[in-house]
Amino acid sequence: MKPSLDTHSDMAGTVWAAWRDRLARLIRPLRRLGWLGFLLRRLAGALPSLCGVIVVTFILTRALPGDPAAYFAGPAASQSAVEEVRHALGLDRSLLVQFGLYLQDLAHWDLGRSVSSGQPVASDLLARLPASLELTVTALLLATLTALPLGVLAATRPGSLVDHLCRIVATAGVSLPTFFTGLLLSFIFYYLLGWAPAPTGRLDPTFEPPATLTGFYLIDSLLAGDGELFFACLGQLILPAVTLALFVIAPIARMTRASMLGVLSSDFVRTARASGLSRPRILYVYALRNALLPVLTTLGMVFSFLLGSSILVEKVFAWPGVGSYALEALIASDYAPVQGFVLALAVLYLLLNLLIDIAYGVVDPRVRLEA
Amino acid sequence: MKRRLFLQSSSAVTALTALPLGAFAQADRRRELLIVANELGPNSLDIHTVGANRPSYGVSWVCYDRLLTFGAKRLPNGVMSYDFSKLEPELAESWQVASDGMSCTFKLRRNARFHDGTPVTARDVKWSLDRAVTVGGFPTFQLKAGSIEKPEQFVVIDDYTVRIDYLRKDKLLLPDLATPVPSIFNSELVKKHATEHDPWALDWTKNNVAGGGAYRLEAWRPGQEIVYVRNDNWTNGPLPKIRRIVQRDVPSAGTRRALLEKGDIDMSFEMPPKDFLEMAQAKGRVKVATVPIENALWYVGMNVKSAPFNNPQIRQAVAYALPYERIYEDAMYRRAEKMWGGPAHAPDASWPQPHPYVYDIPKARALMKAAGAENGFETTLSYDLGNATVSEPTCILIQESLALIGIKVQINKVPGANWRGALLKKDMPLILNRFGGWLNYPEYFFFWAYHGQDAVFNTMSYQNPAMDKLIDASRFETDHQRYVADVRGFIDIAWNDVPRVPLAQPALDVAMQKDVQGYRYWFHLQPDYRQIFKS
Amino acid sequence: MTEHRVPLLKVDNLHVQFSTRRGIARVLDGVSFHLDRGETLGIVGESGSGKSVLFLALLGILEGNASITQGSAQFGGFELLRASQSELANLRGRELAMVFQNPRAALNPIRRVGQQIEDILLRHSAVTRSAVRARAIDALRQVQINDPEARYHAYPFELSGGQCQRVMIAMALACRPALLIADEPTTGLDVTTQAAIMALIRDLTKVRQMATILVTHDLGLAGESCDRIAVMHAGHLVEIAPTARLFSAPRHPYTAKLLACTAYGAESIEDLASVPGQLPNLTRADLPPCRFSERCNRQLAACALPLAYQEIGPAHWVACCNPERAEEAA
Amino acid sequence: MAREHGLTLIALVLLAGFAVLALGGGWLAPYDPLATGVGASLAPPDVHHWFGTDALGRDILSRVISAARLDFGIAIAAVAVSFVIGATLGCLAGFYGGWYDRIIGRLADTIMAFPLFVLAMGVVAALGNTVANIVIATALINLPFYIRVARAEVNMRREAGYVEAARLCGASNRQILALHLFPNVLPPMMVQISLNLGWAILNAAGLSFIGLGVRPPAAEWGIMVAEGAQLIVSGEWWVAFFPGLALMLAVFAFNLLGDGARDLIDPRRRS
Repeated sequence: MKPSLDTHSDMAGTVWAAWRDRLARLIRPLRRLGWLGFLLRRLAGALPSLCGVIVVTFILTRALPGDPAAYFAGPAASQSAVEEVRHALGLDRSLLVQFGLYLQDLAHWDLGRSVSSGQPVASDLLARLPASLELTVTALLLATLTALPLGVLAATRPGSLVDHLCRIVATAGVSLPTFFTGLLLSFIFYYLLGWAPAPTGRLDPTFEPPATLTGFYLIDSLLAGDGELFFACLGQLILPAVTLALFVIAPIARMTRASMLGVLSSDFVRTARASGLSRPRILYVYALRNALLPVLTTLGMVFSFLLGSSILVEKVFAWPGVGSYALEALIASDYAPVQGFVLALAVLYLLLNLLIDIAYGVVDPRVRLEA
Repeated sequence: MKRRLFLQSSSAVTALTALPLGAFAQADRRRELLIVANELGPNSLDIHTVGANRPSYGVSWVCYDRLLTFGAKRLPNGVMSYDFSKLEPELAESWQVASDGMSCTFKLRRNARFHDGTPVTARDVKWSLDRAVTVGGFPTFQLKAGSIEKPEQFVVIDDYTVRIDYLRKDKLLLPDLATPVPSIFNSELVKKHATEHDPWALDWTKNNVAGGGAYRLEAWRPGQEIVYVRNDNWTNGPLPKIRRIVQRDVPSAGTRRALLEKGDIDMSFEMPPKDFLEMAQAKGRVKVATVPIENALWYVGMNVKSAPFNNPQIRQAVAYALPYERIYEDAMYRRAEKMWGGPAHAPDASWPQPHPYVYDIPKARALMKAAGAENGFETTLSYDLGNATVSEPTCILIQESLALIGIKVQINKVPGANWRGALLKKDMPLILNRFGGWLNYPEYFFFWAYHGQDAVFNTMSYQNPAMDKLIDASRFETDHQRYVADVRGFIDIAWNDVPRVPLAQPALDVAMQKDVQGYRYWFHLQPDYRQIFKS
Repeated sequence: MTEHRVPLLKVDNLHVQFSTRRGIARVLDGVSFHLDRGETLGIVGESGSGKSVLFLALLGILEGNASITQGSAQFGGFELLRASQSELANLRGRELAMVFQNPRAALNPIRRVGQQIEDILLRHSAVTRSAVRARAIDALRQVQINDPEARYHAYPFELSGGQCQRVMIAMALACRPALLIADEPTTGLDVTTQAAIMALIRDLTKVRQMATILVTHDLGLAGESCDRIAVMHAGHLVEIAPTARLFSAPRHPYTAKLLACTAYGAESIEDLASVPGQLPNLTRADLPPCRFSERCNRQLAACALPLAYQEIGPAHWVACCNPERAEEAA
Repeated sequence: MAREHGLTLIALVLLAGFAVLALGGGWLAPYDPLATGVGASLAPPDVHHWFGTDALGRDILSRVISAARLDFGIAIAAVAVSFVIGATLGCLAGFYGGWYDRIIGRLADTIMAFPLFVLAMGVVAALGNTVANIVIATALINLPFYIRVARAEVNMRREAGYVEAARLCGASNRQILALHLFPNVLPPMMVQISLNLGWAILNAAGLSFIGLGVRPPAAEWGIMVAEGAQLIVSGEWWVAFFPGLALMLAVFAFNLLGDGARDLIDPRRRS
């Protein structure tokens, strides 16, 4: 009876496998489309949010107190001159008409013109975005490179002194207001110790910025083959990047720790241990790669956090990024840059989430192949 | 001319001999480089454009020339200042007021060139003045103050001669030509960029310099920095010593101070008064040049249109209840001139001069009682967030002090750019503000700040026909005696009615490295790099 | 006759405890047994009876909060419990291999199955990188996976549960270990696949003359495959006997109840409602010496004395002072 | 284990201290926190003024103490608002699904698509910088977290046996939500609340730093740090340091507490 059962099941297995294979061959191209379709669906899913952002931004900026017309009309303008400017700017139309005009402009990639810099917002943002991205991405890298080992260390020794130390350090980091950290760091490392360069933005005034290829000074200076310039840029970048990184180490480390703990107690890690695989292999090839999945999601959150707090850090370090740009505009009730900034960041955030989805797919074949 | 030739050849010699000595060349280059950090950079390269901010005036000042400029004098404290009483040639080699006093003819320099090499002609002058009086907004307003109003006033005689016809005999006309507004543009170059919608090519000049000034624009990264490089062909004045200027935007004042003290920047204009005081006292490597800003005042304004400040007794009570001394000490750190405790009547026509009120709470209480407001009232004190370093402590001190006479004050900070709109509405009952005029005459100040025309700077909506009459009379009064009488008259009215209570005359502080020389104060408060050099 | 041979595995008086939030749990308490080469031993018991812990302890892969307090475990003359982690790691997968329940979860979800086999081969045998792939495919072929070349590239989620278990077996047997511990290898699989997997394990171990320990809830399954069966309850090994004898003459009341229930057709121990009560809380301070006593209807005063093993038949040991009489069960 | 509780205990002690300051601030403060000139201006810490004085001669210790009430008030009010609204919306979305879920989910997504601090900035700038508006802005940006937590918990349990049982016993949807599902939302919410309290304080301080915070002369830690920020360079470190320290400790305590709570609740930790 037993052998017959065996052959039966094997026959079933063979038939099933054959079907699977045939099916697999059939849907392979579809799968590739599925991958793409998955991304498209993700994009489409983000569209309502984008619409929401556009509406909210419009309402928010129109609700800002202050009168751009008065600002444009100049210091000595009379009330009637202001009204003329208001009419010229279309600010006397109904909100709905203004919203329509706004959408029309958006469709032409026209984000309006900034009062305070005098430039089209789109070009201002393009000129400043690389500065912000260079800062936030460096901070994110820095934070991730610190937090991952910390989290792994804490997870492999849960409840140990190392674990608690990691937690205290990381929690202290997230408890410091970034502007306070920034001021403190620049006071200590620039003013007292003189180790860091002056907090005057992306580059010491005695240097010429590298020719713009990517807009990232670090990359551009390397492409230009100018080592001195590279280190000058790096020097300027370190303090603000550390300030930002300190703030987000905690969430990444916490998530790494929790995720690692979960994975380390999972069945397949037990299998790996039972198979006598070496500890580093278990930890890094088996556990960490699996543990990275939720960490990736956290990274998306953290990036949004970084973008928010980069505003304060940019202010402290005179960093010419979009954050300080938006801040100045907000204080000045300059609608267009605030609007453009928020939109740009929302789009950036959506793109980043897409990137994370792709990364997810790279790490996790289930996402890649089952999509 | 000879001196400049010498300078040029000597710098050529140093350049040649210095070639093998890298370190020396480096030091030399550093000496010709000026690094400036300010809170805010320009938002336009052209003062005529709508919404151009103050730093943009500075760009116009060094990248463009005017027909005339002012001479210089040394102030009692040793700082150099422009001299309002002395007009000097810039683009105009000479000028002559007609015998009837109703026009003035200007002879242009024949060797003057724009940055692109085009000669500066009378047509450029006319085009530029036409533009300034036509584009509207601030430039047009400013020229109107000197009775420069219509294109017909500017007549081209020949390539190098231009005449300005007067509408009335206005003593402000010639000084007005030396302000940054009537800068002379390379008209042919600008016209190439004119469009139907933009006949004066404001969009183009906003981002491009079309002048012939002592400095060319090397780079402008709005919100980050502006870099000037010397125009070596400039001949409308002594050639500047500084070859390259990097002016960075560094929003944090603390950072600017640290940069100065570390020697990483050469100069900074904007800093909290406390920092200037400490740097001036420290006698370290940084020096501070301080000049009281002409024709400018910090003041508390009360809206006279509505209760409770429509009652002059209440306004006087407030004037007696302001803690002048403490504001001067703790908010302004003495970087200002005291403007209180003067005689009851204006002794002369100088301006600004101290008002007669002092801090006297019993007297203030008595006045409140006399006004029937001994139980006090509630009100809101507004200030411009852009001036927060001084305004906020001042407001807190005022709040505390007014509480003593029963006035409960809420402090309301208004974000920078909203401030102008808020002023325009004229509905804030109590404000702390600062106002100054470029042209240094009392009637100029009063015309904007007290005249019943109700300009935006008459923030109190004050209207008094008697005062208007005196102001108007003094503007065109040629007899000195009568002029002084008019001025003393309107000052006395201002002291008696106190729609605004001056607190102090602010000072312009500039902090710079010890080796930076030749700083000169200008009424527009922007740096003039042309006179600066390093020792 | 067993006394004359040196057993492959000899576990003696093993004690393991867990420190938990609620206190110390003595999850294994004096467990002793032995296993000969080529022999198949079944270990049966309810969930939480300590069967899995027993083998995790032997392999040295207990969780951090567990500790071995007493005992010894000789494996081919080598003391497992006092070996260093690296010595143990060298043994695991090479000499002692384990197959777990729930094969899908027990395989790394984001690593191709071929690579997972290769990882073990590369770790334990002197195989070269170029040859390892062929060995991995060969291992897959030996567990009768169709089209092993293609399956080599598959991820666990792309395979059926049975296929995953075959992969697990391939991994366990890749280095030809002397002992295979199969921990509930058929849980979570459908009935036909269960039978196929059991047959596969039986065939492969028989061919290679490997010793096998089958950990299971399923008395029936153990009965079909094993030479001897050990019954565990709450950290005690309560009875061990050759399969036929255990089925025909169970002596421990717990075993007897289990068998009685199985006779009524319950599929596994988990389905048994008729063994009264449940496993005692092992963190209790007042745990009786016989941990079954509170569920037992044959309780005597002697049950309060320390637990003692008695050999009541050939190779038949029981830990009870009032064992069932042999006739009763028959 | 003991160490872990030790940390949570430290956090609780810290928070209790702050609570005492917040409740008894007026009685504990040695000076009137708003009175100028109670000491020399910018005097370093000494026996009379333990934390020194600020530029207007106000006692920093008194101001730090009185700020506790305002900061905690803002944080607690903001968190309470977002908890009540967020939990309600989240429960509705999780329980009814469908359009409720779609609309509420989109709302949360839209809020999350902004960098949150930027949104708070915009709201305060638009509505004006009053304490109430800071509370609203802070509550708004925290809202999505509560919505998501509540939604997930309710969604997971809405088919649970005891819910079915309650339904069979004739309980209305509202009763099921309130009595059977909502209590399950509370434990994970506690973690969120604790973390968010810290975050709300940071947020209010950040707004103050850029000039959008509470009005002067009210004492608030963020404003005090901002005021002191420009004095660090000239060596008057105490003006920014003490309020910064208080701010950090308060946020630190809330974060530690939140972490401790999470470890108690997270089943992964129990394994």
